[in-house]
Amino acid sequence: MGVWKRNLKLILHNPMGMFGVATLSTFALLAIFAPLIMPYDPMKCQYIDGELARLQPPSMHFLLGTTHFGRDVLSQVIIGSRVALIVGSLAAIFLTFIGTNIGLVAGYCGGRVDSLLMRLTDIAFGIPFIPFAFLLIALVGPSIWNIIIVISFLMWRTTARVIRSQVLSLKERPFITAAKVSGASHLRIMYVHILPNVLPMSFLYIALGIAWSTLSEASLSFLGIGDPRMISWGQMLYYAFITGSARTAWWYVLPPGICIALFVISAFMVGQAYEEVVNPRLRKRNS
Amino acid sequence: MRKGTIFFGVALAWGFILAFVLGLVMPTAAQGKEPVVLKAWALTYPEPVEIWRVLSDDLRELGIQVKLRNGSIGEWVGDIIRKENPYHLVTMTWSGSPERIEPSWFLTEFFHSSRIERGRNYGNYVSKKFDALMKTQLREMDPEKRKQLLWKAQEIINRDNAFFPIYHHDMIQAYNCDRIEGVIPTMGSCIGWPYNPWTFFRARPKGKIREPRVVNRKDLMSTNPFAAQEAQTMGWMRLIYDTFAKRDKDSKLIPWAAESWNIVDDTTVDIVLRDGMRFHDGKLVTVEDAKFTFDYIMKWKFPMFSADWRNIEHVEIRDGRTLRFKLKSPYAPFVANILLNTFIIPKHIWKDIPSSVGVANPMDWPNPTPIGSGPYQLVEWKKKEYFHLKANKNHFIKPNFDGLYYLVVPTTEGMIAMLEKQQAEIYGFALDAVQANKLDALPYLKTVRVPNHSITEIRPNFKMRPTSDPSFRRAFQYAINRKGLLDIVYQGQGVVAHNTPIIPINKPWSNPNVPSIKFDLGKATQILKEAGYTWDSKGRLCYP
Amino acid sequence: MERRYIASRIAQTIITLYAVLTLMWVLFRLVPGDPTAMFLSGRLSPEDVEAIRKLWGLDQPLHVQYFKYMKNLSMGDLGISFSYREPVLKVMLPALFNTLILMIPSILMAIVVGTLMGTNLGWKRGSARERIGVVLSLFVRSFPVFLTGIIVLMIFVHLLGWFPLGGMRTIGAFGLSWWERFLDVSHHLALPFGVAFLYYVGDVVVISRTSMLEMIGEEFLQFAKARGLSDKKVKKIAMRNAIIPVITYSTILIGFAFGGQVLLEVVFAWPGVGRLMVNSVQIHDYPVAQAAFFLMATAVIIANLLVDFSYGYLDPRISIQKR
Amino acid sequence: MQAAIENENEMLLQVDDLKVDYQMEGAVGRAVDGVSFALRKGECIGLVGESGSGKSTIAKAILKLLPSNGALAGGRVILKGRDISHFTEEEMDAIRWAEISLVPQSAMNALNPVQRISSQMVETFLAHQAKADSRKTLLDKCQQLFEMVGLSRNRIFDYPHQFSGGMRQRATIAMAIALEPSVVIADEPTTALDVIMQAQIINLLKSLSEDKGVSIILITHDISIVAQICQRVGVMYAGRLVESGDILKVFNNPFHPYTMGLKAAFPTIKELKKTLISIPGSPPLLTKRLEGCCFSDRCPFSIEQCQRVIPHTVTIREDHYVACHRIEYAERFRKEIIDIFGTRVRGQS
Amino acid sequence: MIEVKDLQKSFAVKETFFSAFTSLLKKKEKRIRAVNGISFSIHAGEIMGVAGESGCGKTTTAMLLLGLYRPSGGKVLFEGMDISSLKGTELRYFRRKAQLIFQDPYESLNPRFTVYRTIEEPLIVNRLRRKSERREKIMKAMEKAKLMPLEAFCDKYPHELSGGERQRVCIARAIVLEPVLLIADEATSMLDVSIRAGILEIIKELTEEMKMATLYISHDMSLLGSICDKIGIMYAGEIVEIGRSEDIIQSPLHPYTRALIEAVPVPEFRRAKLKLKAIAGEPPDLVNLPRGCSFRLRCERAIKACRTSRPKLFEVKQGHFVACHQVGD
Repeated sequence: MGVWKRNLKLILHNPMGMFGVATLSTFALLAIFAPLIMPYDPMKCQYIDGELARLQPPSMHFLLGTTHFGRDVLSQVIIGSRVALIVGSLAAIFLTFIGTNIGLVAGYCGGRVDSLLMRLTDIAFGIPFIPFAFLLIALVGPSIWNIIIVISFLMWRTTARVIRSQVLSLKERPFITAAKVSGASHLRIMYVHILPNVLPMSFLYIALGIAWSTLSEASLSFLGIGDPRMISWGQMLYYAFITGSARTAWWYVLPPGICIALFVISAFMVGQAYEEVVNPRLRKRNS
Repeated sequence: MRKGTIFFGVALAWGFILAFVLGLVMPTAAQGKEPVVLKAWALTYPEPVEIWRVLSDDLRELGIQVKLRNGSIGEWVGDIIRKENPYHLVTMTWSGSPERIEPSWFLTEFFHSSRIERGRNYGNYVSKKFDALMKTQLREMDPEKRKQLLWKAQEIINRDNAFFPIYHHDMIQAYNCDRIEGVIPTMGSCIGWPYNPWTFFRARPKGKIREPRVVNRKDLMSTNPFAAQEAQTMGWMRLIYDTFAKRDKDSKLIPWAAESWNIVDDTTVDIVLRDGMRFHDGKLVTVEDAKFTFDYIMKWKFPMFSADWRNIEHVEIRDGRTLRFKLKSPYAPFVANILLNTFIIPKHIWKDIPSSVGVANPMDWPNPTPIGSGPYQLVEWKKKEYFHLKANKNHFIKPNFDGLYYLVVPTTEGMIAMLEKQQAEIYGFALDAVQANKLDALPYLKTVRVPNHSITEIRPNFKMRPTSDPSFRRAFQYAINRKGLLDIVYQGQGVVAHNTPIIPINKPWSNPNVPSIKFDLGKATQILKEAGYTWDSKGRLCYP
Repeated sequence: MERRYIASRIAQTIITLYAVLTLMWVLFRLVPGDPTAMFLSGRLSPEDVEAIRKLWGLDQPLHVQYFKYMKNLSMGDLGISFSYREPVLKVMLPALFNTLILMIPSILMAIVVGTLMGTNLGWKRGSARERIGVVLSLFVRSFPVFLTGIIVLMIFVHLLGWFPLGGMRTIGAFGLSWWERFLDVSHHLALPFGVAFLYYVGDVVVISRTSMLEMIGEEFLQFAKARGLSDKKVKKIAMRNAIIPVITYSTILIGFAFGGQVLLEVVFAWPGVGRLMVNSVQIHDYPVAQAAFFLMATAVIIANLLVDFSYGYLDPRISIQKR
Repeated sequence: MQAAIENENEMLLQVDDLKVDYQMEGAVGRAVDGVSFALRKGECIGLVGESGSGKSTIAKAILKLLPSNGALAGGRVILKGRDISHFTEEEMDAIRWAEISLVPQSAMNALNPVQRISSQMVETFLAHQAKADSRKTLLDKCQQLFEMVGLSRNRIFDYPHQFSGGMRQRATIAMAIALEPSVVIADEPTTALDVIMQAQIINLLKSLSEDKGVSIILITHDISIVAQICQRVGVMYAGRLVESGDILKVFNNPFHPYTMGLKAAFPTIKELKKTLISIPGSPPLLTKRLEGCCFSDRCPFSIEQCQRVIPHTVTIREDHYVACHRIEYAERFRKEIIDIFGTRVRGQS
Repeated sequence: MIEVKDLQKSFAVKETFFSAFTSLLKKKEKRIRAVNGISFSIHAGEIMGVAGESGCGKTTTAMLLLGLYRPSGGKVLFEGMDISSLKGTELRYFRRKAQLIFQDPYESLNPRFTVYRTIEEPLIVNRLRRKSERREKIMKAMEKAKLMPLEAFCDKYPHELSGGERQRVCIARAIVLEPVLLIADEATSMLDVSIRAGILEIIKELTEEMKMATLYISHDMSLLGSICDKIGIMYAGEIVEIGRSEDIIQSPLHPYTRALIEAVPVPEFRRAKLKLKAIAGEPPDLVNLPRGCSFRLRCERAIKACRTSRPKLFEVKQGHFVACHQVGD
């Protein structure tokens, strides 16, 4: 589709967008080729001369040092990109999917359905995310899938509101009346006529969703309810903090920390760049 | 109206689509032989997670896949204890609280068939012979004979591989050696826990600070000794209230508020109250007070004073100093469980509680100024900040300190920092070896490492395949790298467990003939092979 | 119309609160695990634990428990904490107070500073300063609050030793005057406050910048310029209009803050309601956890309501109906 | 363009060879290309042209209110003998409204929605008075202005959204004349209104110009409105002034084919049977560099020269200027254009 | 072809949560009376114009005619069928046969659809399955709307087109289903003058060629006069005058009609400027219509009768109706 190509071009034209796309793709490559790049098995405890290599500072042996339990930080950071990527992208897609549909239905149907769904959104806004996610994870058990589900289950709210307001203005546009006049059904109007017009906004929320859900995953992991079978950056920080290593072992804190920040900021930047494409009022005026 | 239907239509449609997609994604059942997949449960703490990370690696070499679920202690109770345990393996670390030094505690709680229903025997282990042994030892008042019975019980556990013990990790704490001398480490309590606090009785101030500050992560939960729910608060309460017996620094039972006890017959015990004890308010401790305490406990049936006390039929005053207990049945750990844990409360304060303070149950009374007869007296409690204990110089133990400040510091980091900056003298919580090494480097700090009768173990479920299979359990024992785990998780600070819940140094109760099983994957493979297990093309272990 | 609107919004709020409350209640009953956990992990036998359950009313059927809870709540009784054996309010109020000490100043400052910065950035569209500002605020926003906390601790506490490690006051410092105590708390507050501020301010900057950018194209600004108003005045008009979305966001920020606060309180060992709640969830102290949740949700929903009302003042166009 | 630099004293505002460039995605577009005209005291001049012809840009350029991607690329704007085209912002702030005010196209969007009209007006006064009158006198002044434009005095305290479209436009007109400026630029003041409101506003502007002697630059696409108010007119196409001068001369005897077309495209109620014309095609893109006449693509009479050479503006007679290569054939074109483009709109019966 | 009988439409003033209760107590409900009993008919091949100020109910009438609103009273007869009672295939038939052209050609095109897709959409909706058949119809419609050369337009998006082209796409979309009723709502007011006539011509041509009944809505009398066969003047939801366009323009009877005509500026160039005749005031509040004639408050010649009774339409001469107490007495 021409429009998408054009949007992508516009994003890449923006230095922020380009930076974001470049960093995200680097992380994606890291995640895909992690087994080839990692110097060690990130789960295996490393020994030097039969001694557990506990909290070793960076050296030729361990480029980014080792953890409290003697594992290679670099390998963990590399494999951690997988969780970030999986949680980030899947949760973002799910939450956007839910939010877009709710916004679409609420905005289009209006009336009682709208106020019902919007009250639901209000409630979702009223719930403090981290504590509630903490509770839900306690309910379903910590695993990466549950984290994804919980994040998307709670974070659709912003998307729904934005999409709804878009739909509200779109449905007043004459082309919707034109579709009605030609006999299109409500469903057809919603999904064929309106949806393509809000999709760019949805895509923006995927970009932002990546940032939010990565942050959320890190936060939940930091509270100690991350998936214990996988290594994520937030979990590394949790271990660094809870074992007291965070005090001195900067090599244990900074790499995962910088990775989180970099990953999130890249997603934000893509979002920022994309927002200027999607929201014409933000673009520099042309005439 | 019509739009309302659309909404539900859309919701329904998406529901179907989702269900359909999920159905496609869901893995279809494996064909052919069924591979062994173990469901395991562990607490969401770094240590158990660490154990399973290492263990899963080793089990993978055996072709065993592990599905681990982590949860809170509440989930452990809710899903595993109170309901049918749905996991093959459950990891748990049992802390070394004082009553667990009593040798029958772990054995009974873990393996007695009466503890299956809603009890701690969630491995569903049943052995008639073991049950019978446990029953006999409880009535056996002769220590030597009782030891024999308990050794036999441990042999049965070992033979059946009823559980997989891993290690007993040390307890490490630290103190400022420039300011304090003569600390007395005790098993399971080290120097800072209030469980068995000989340091607070015998250690001396060195220099100006006569009221040392102890840092702890936990705060006092309540000053009502009957409402105290967890071990720490109970310990603190027993600094303020005197118990009848105590354990000495070698964990031997010694007289305390009771000068002596005499087992008259299987169901009769006499105790003689120590002379000249006074409550903090100056009133004398009388035998009346002692009897009142027991009557009060039996009347209100406090949850924390459980079945053991209900075995007492009645208590009677023999003379001004002697109290006679009549038991319903012989009870070997009478001193260890009852005399050690019961404290004397002043009758003149408690006799009208709860009615005089308008609550239904004495547990609901805050008891703002606890008056006991113990070596320390509570003078101030600022919640979540600190509490201040003043030494009771009239107490027979005559503490050398003038008092104690317990500072509540919410993080390990904070506690360590306070010790480093000499803002506190005693580290009253658990340290790990790495932190301990750092503290040891400072000239004015000394760390103390004491063995702990706590135990970290994995419980196989006898009601599920394959953990119900004796050969599988035997093989599993060889797949646990106990030494390795202790090295990784606790820097080797501790003792590798023998195949019994009782720590080897808990003599004479621990059976020295029960071996510690060495890590040997080859042996494990061999046992599995002999038992008919096979491996499929992907190297997965399959049921015979 | 006005009064009717207010009444209907209040009614809606009450219904929403009720829904949240019920949701919480149900969820807490669904959470696996058991409030008697701490006993069973301790020394008690199953029979004794049953006795405790009875004492706490956990043996009653769920609907009875629910109605009892609601009834008590309507009388302002939040129940008795399982673990502290004290009324929930008594456990919670000090924690809440501590949380607010940390939260209110940082949020207020974030909103004020963030709006000023954001609108200025928006106004200076295209300048190098704007670009740096945007990247900077995105950067700040991308740091999870606990990470900033850890790094700040590493630098200012462990390396430089300028600030205390955590907590709210120096533990073991007795007999301070109120002034010394105030200084002590401020000293402890400085780092978490700074971190919280950084955490909140990023979004405010981005949002107010966006809303300012949307303003720039507005004709009434051009018209104001045409009327010979100075740039400063025109900017003021733009800011006045651009502030509306920021106010909307501030309600979201409150919910967000409660969430982030949990992490902050964990890192800085701040004895606030967030940590209390996480602890309570972990040890299944339902009454406390539920009350903490309810409190947070109430704060957000009420804030929402107040903001809705303030719209009437902020934006005279909004004649009641929908946002 | 040497247009109308005659009697310097009479001249209020002179726009001389004005050029405005816009920075578009990657390219530069010239929105206004060498436009010159002059405004005499008390006169009303109309600028007509279709959308995109650059007429609004001229208004913005005069007030120096071009958007950030637009810039003055040349030319001068002389107000009362002073060239204001390179005034600084501060100097311009003093000129704006006090000397030149603006009646915007959409009064709805031009008024600050969150501020009462009264305070918007007072604020305007305050911005231009070194020693401000008291708020009360200012309000009183504003109320007088409101009455002057036919609004009731107490509505001054309303918010913009409480007004109807026509009332809002009156309010902006009241604001525009508040400081008694020498020039009022009315940028499409009636486009958003319906006929009756439009008539009211036209009458209001007319009375301002005739009774109060306000000099007006009226920007519109509707020549019938120009016909109602203006004495002189400039016809714009694609950023250029193709024909200008006295309104009677320009429209009664147009020399540029575009002016002819424009005139013939308007229906009139007086003459239902009039054949309307429609010129196929659309104006050239802004970014396209024009080699020749800007209208040559759509002009039915264009010859090779038109495509190649930019026509000079020539004076046909006093106060009538045209930029066309083929003025000598104008007479013939006026007839032919209707035959060529005339449509059958009123064809039946 | 299409006949409107005493058509009425009113909207409830927006209800809030509590007003739902209060309205139960107070029986009188506030309603905006947008269309207030109008009747007219349009024949095949005829263009009828509707004129009036904004808010007089013109657009509501269009929506009623298209069946997008349900009338509160009266009916719309389409080929003899009452459209509010249509269901199933009949409704689908009606949908196909009644089409609409909008004022804003940009807003009325889906920005995500190409020209071809835009015109194809009604065919898809109406289940014309064969691709080749669709293609044929689309090409024919584009040709009729003078979108030529065809290939140049098919794959373009709306933003790539000029205003006139966009409006022609709208026309093509409207006629691709070969409608019987075509409604044009201010179809040229947003277009440049130089191309307006072209669009009007297309509408005119198609009306004749396809034997459509066309309703043209505008406030510009000069425009209506130049293309319509018949004009109806609406004021506050009522038709106050209706008749052949020559009659209406040249001999208007109702004072409002006269006001509308006199307010139109004329492109005649004179030295001496005449003031336009513009009536003062604003249209009445549709919630509280004044008693009697709704125009009387702005009418210079209002008499007593105007205050008490609402004038009814009556025929002054053949095909020319007016509702005014001053006329005919």
